[in-house]
Amino acid sequence: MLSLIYTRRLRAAAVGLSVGALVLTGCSSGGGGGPEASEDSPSESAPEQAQIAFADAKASTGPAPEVPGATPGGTIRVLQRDSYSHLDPAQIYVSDEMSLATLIHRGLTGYRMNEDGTYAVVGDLATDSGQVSDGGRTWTYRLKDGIKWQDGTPITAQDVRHTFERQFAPFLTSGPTFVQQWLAGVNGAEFRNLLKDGPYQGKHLGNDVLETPNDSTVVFHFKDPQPDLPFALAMAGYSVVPKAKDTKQKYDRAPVASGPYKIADFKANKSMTLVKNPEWDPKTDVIRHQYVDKFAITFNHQYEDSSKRLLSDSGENKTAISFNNSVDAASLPKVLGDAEAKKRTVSGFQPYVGQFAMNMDRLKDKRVREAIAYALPIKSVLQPYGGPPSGQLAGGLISPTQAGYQKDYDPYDKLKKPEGDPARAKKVLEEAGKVGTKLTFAYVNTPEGQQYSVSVASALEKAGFDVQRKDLPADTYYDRIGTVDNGYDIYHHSWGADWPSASTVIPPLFDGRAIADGAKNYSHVNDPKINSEIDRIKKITDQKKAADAWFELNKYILEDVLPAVPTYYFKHVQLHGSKVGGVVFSDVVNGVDPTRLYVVR
Amino acid sequence: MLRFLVRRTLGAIVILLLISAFTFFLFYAVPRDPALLACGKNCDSESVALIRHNMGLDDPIPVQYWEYMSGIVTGRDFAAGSCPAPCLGYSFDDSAPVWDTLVDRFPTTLSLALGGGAVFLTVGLGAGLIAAWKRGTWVDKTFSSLSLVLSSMQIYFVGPLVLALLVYNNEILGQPSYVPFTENPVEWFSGLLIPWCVLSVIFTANYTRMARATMIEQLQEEHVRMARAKGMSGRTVFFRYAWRGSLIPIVTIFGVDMGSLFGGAIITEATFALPGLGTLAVDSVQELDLPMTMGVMLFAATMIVIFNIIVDATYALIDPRVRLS
Amino acid sequence: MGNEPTTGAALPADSAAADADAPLGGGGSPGEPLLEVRGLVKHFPIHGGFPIRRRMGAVRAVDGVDLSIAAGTSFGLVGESGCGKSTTGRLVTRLLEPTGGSIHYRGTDITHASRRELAPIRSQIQMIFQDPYSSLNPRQTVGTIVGGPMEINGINPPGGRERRVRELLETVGLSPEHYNRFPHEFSGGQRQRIGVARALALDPRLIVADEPVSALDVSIQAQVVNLLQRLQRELGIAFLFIAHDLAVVRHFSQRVAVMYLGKIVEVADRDALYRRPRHPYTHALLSAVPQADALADAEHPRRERIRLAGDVPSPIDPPSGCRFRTRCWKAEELCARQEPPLVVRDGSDPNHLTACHFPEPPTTLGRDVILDPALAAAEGVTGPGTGPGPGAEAAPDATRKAR
Amino acid sequence: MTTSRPPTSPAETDPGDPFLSVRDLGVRFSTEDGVVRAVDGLSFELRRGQTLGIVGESGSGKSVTMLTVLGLHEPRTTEVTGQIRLDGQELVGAGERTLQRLRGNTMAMIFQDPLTSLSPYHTVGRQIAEPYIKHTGASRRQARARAIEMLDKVGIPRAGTRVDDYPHQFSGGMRQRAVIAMALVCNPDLLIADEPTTALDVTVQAQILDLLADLQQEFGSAIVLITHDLGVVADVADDLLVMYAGRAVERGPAAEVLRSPQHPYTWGLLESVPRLTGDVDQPLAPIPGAPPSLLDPPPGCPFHPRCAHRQRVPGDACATERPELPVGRGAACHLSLEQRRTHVIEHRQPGLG
Amino acid sequence: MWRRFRRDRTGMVCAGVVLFFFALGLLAPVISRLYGKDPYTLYGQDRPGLLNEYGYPIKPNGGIDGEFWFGIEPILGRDVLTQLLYGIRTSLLIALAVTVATVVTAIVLGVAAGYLGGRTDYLIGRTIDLLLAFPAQLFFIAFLPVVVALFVDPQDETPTYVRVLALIAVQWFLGWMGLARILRAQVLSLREREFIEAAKLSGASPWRIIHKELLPNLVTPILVQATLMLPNFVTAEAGLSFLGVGMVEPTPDWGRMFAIGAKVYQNDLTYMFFPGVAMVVFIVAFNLLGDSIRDAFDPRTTR
Repeated sequence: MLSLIYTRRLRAAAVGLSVGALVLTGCSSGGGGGPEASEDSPSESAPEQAQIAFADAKASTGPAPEVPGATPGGTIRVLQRDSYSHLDPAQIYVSDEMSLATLIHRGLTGYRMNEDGTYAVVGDLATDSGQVSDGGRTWTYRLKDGIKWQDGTPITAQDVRHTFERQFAPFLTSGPTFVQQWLAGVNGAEFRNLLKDGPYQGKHLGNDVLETPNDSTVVFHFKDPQPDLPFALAMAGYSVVPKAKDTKQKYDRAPVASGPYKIADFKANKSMTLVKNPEWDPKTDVIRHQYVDKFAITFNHQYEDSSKRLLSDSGENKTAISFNNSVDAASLPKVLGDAEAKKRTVSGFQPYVGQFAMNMDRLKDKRVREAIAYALPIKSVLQPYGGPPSGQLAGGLISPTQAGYQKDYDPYDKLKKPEGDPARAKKVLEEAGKVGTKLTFAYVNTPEGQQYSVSVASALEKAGFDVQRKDLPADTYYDRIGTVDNGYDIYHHSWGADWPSASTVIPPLFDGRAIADGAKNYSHVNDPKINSEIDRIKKITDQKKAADAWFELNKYILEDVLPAVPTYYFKHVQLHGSKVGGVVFSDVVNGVDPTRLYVVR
Repeated sequence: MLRFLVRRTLGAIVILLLISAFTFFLFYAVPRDPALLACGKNCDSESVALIRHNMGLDDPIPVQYWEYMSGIVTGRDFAAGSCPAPCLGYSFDDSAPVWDTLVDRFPTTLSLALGGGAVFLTVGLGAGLIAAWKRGTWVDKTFSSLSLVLSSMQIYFVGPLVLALLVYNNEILGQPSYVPFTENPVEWFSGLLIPWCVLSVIFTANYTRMARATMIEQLQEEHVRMARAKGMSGRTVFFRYAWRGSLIPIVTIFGVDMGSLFGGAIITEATFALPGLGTLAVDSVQELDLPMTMGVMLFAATMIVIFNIIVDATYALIDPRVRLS
Repeated sequence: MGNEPTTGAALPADSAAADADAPLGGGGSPGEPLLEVRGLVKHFPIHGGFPIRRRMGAVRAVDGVDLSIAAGTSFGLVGESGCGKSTTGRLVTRLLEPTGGSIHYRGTDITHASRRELAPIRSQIQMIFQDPYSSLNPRQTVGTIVGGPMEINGINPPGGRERRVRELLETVGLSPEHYNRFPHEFSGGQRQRIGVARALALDPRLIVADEPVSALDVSIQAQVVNLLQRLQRELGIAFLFIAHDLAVVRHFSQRVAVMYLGKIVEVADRDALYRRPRHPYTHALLSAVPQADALADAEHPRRERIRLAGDVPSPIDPPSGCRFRTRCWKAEELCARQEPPLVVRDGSDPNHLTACHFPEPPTTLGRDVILDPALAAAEGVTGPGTGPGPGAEAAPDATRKAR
Repeated sequence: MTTSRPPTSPAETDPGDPFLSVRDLGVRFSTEDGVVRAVDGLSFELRRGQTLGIVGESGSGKSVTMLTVLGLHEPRTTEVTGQIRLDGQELVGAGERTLQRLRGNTMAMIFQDPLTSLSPYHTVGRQIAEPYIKHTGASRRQARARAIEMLDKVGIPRAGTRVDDYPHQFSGGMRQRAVIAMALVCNPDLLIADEPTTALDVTVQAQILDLLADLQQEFGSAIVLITHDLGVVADVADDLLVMYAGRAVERGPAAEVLRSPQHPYTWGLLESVPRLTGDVDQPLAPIPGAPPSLLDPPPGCPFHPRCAHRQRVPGDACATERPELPVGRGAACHLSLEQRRTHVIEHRQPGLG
Repeated sequence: MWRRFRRDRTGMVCAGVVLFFFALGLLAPVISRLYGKDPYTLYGQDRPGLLNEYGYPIKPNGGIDGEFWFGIEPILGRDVLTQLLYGIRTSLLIALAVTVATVVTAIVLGVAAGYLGGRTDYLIGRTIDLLLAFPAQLFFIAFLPVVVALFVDPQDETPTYVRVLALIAVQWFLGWMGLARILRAQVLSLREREFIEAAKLSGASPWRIIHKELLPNLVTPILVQATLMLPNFVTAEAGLSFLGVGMVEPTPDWGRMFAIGAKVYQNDLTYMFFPGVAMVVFIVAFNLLGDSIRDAFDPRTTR
């Protein structure tokens, strides 16, 4: 979702966004990498874009295949920028916490990277990715044997029930809400009415909603078909919480581990140490490994700091890595220009698509919007964030991380003329007789935002617009543009999918029925055809068909309605020390896959 | 002495109360909602309301202020646990206890301030005293003009320059960083060396100029001449008579500098990305993290006030004519 | 004057009103006091305390002073530093607000008059200051300094202010060409002349001269004294002449008062005071003045020498009864109990008032009184009470030693 | 002890070499505005146990002379010529180490303002003890005992406790006593007192002058008393030196100089000061004009621009020729002895009544 | 004083340098026209061949050549020379305004405290104590956005002048105490001077005493302090911009050049070189000028 603006110095600005934005990407995954990554781009770990399979029991049985060359033992130092705000899985929705969650938390399903680099949704605690029946309305999960909490007690179906029931408690506000809404059969926050105080007052979900016939079986009953449930359950937010050890709010500081590592020590804003969880049984886990003895995580490493440390590759930095920090924009030329350093990078896409939303309430004339589309210098928007290594210029709304992406789709010749085409824009504007249209352009007041605003304003002015620039504070940028009556004409934002299907992209952004203060339909487009298509495609259970349908809708939106102009698909380069092995970019957590890491001897 | 401390402490409490009230109420002068920031992806009005309630933002502002201030004295109970006095609340951003975060960040700032202070005090005073001792000679002229040029430097200019020359391009020194002294004194030292020096560049010059000026002034005092008339050696006169008198302005300015540095050397920390109170302050301000902002602001103000008291107490140590109370 | 001069003759109730109508520029009848001060008190409060600041006490700088100055005469006020003589001067000119007592100028009560009420009288009471450096604004030219008072009071003398200023400069012995110069271009004596010219600018009837020569070099002092004396004679200006130098005061004043710790201890006409002082303190003062021409030889025996012990007590907490008793060789128990009134003592002239229970005889004696234990010891003299000597703290009974 | 102490003449009992001998002393400062000739061709002598009064107005060079004797002038900007012999030892050009050994030990100085000349940061006792330790090598304890002894000697009551007080706890008179104690702690043979009583009240001034005189009796030091007040020297000095514009204009035994002064400047000084006994109706006789700038002193007799008697000297000798000061009693003036005597008889003698 | 100052060669040179900087700021538009570039055009983005793929100048030394004398800005590709000129203009304008506001406030409050004494003095003194206990930089960062928000409807474009006013306001708020204290002390000592008493004696009103007798004597400390304050405000304003709370794009600003410079120094150190050197020269010159003024006004010579 929302944009990701990595400021170097003013982390604050970024975090300000991040809460709303940063990587609120739930998880995404997806088949991702763009094959056409420019030559300067680092080695791509992402495979050909492909459909993600829902794996069966066989593919879900542990242990996970060995990482070639991996040896056990050693300590890996992890340099992170932000401290973890949440450790309670039900509060986890941002990607750096999700990276951590893959090491300590487990859910019913999870993503596994295949030998060929493709991904599959497998059963994690469950024996498979789920047995569907009743036309997609009923999903049944059976728990594996030998799964235990870090204290050695077994994980039971009651724990799973508790995990979902507590999601309704009022103190849990930060996590995903998909499953709760599906269970309640509503959209929006009314889902909490289903179980007002969670399970803590002795009330529970009825068996018609969530059934636990025995200690190892969990059955979900939905009102509507929910073909994406295995994706949703793979989100870290739906990892399990032990009923016996649930400390409510305090759980957020000290959770009970079910994964291969447990938290030995956590000092907020400072450091965290992860050690092996001896109760974790590799035979039950097809996703994770337990090579490293210890992860020593330290926080407050700004991107430039972690980049420089890792680049120096000296002393302890040899065995260091960052789960999520990317190489800062200023260091990119040096990192990518140095053959030795470049070998130590991995890169991949993030699920975000940057785009200029055009306020349909104000810019009613499509030709004006077209003129804007032609004029916008999308390259200049990417430039302050580091240029090509930080993103790939976008033609369409569906990113390479999602099913249905087509790389040559470019309805407004943005890929051909990334600097914008003011001449053509001016022509369109002249035809429309709207030269001199006043255009209020809101941008985020960060150094990068200021920089792209200069280019954008300049290009729009050349195209014949009367541009009014409006800087918005970084911390409230999304609140401001998220107001229906915001008074701005165009503004940049970015949106990331929660899982590799456009079902978490197009509906929130372009469903006209969702226009509200704080909602994500930033362009306020309300097109009957878009609305009806959304309803139709959501119900398609065949993933391939659904993906094609979403792409067609994307075409319709851009070509016939034009509420937004895509700018670029976010990319991300990460660097690691030379003594860290098994480094693979994971589309699941938008960063290094922490479960495969080992220390090179 | 006790009277003095009691009186000054009372005064300090009044000042801190005013500053906290100012900060707290001005924070709300702008229509910005921290709850919105904390609200997740699927945010809706109900969730915002819940978060507002969890953060205690739904009370009237004066009530919030009262609860915040009384929490400092008595501690507070939050849903997430009770927070013993002095309770500064929990961060809106990452719900970490503000007090713990301050305690955690302070060593960085302390190291920076103490190390920098040691450097600029010794180098600055040393150079100033030598200049005063050798007044009018080329040594004096060199030191004086050097201090003038150095004092015109800015951290945000010198910092990147030093980093570019010593770290990035030539790799003579490592990237500045903070490693706790208790963990690894060598790394603590090497990691902070550049920040100390850059921080000192500006301050040193001030101390040189001031030490020189006050020392020269003191050397012209009648009682210093009297000491010479008693047959005291030049060194005795310089260090026992003149030095004592020149201490007061130096102590004053040193107290002011340390007071503000202990509250966070914002630009230095930003330039070198050191996780001290300064960066914490910048972050919390921009994250609308009211409890953290209040915490840092109060902490910084407390440091200033404490150093003011220390300075005044030091006056009495230096100058017997000054009576405390 | 009677035995109770402190109460003074009550002024006619209507005199103030009557005078208010009278043109203020006009001269008063000769002999009638130009300035009448009764029971003048000035306490400077000391603040302190804990935890809330409050008034802790007061410096009793002036504590009940009576004096009266006739038009065209000069009244001298002598005393050591801190005795309150300068404060008295500033009270009289109303630069300070009196704590108590009354000040009448030509019958008009100006004790608590506001700046506006004072405006008509301002021009008649002027002042000459001690420090020729700090009394002239360094940023103003001589012309502005001297012409300023006229400008403030809207006085436009015939021929213009500048001409008048040039005249005044000539009057005080400066060149009219100095009009556009700045004070720092002048020597101390010249500056003091500028100060005098400024005081004359408004044609005053009374000038308070506060140590007008003590900051000047000896060779210059006489120039200024002569100038003042000439002005007094020629212009008929009354002076309140404040100084610590007894010889200068004697030279300048017809009537002289001696102050000690905020009170006048003795007041008399010049000759009476210098020839037949009654108060022990006056004696001590006079005897302490070093005299270049008082070399002893056979024909001219030295006058009595009195050496006071210790220092003046603090005006915050002055001794009870007679304030001088702690240093007085004649002090008795009565002195601590009862404050001596300022009255005419037996054997004095009718105008000679002394505040002492045990005044010296009207004639001087050639004897030495040494009240300094160290001296006594050094001189090998043992006298009664050469015990713990008096220091800064008040000595309970001063050593008295007469030979 | 008698009331009127007749001027003692220890010179008669100690006819040896002068203890302090200054010959043709010249002191020049270079300042921003030019060279100041602060002292020019000054010579005088002083024997043990004697008191020399140096009288002059501010800027006459009297203080500078004594600072130069002590070697306390700023060496970088000051040029000193001539000779200063202390007990036979040449001080001009002597090393700082030599001077340090002498200062506070053989020669000591008392400055004008007792408040500023005591360090506010150290106890009185310590400041007194310090030179004692330095010059005699005494222990701290001995020095402290000595300090108490000295304080007692100068008349500080309860010296045993006051020794640990700070100067600000002393009154003005006591401070000057402490300064005197500090100066005398090593029994100096030469004591230089620079306006020791100017900052004090008249009653205290009398105390201090008595004290100085008594201490001199006890220690037998030579004293140089610098003052602008002829009254002060009249009381205590044996010999008198009158300075004007950096030069000595008259010298001789104090009593003689005061009784029959020979230089018009000395006349002026005496006649311009009102007396406690003089005729009040007689206006004072001031010296006209102001002291000259030492940057550009007048040629010839420096006093001639202010001198009322220059017409009585034939020609313009006063303006061109510098009058010599004779050795011993005498004045540097072009007037004939006869002219001077007449003036004294006419103007001075009546005033002595 | 003027004569003394004229004799001081260092002072004259420094005065020249300082004036030169002010002239640069004042004449920025003229120079920009003569030079043929402006600080807003994105030369690097409009013209291929100036910036590389990462947005850095292709030519060495930050793209310095005959056309772009000081090089071009990375990423946006604007002209550095005109940026600097206009940046100096902005910074000096703000610093000058803060100095004036601060000095005026300090005079009013310092003189009031010193002259009126009593309750007024106590009140002003305690206010000063309070404000001095504020952590200044933290305060600036925290409250600059607040001040801006107080003046601007969140929907409107924030006019540049509001931002300038806000910058002036916060620095003014915590900037006047030092000088006020100095002036208070000066007034306290001046108030005891006898020429003030003389003026009172001649019936002068308090107002006249303040502006005719006191103020002329305060000119020296005011001037000396102002020359110390102005460069401080220049660097403080630059520091705020460096921290990201000062002026925003596209208004050229000296301090923001450091912020950008600190971001790109690894790849383009040249960009920071000119602003940095210019600032050091300016501050050195100003400080030396301050010293010269102090010498010229040396109280010893006025006596």
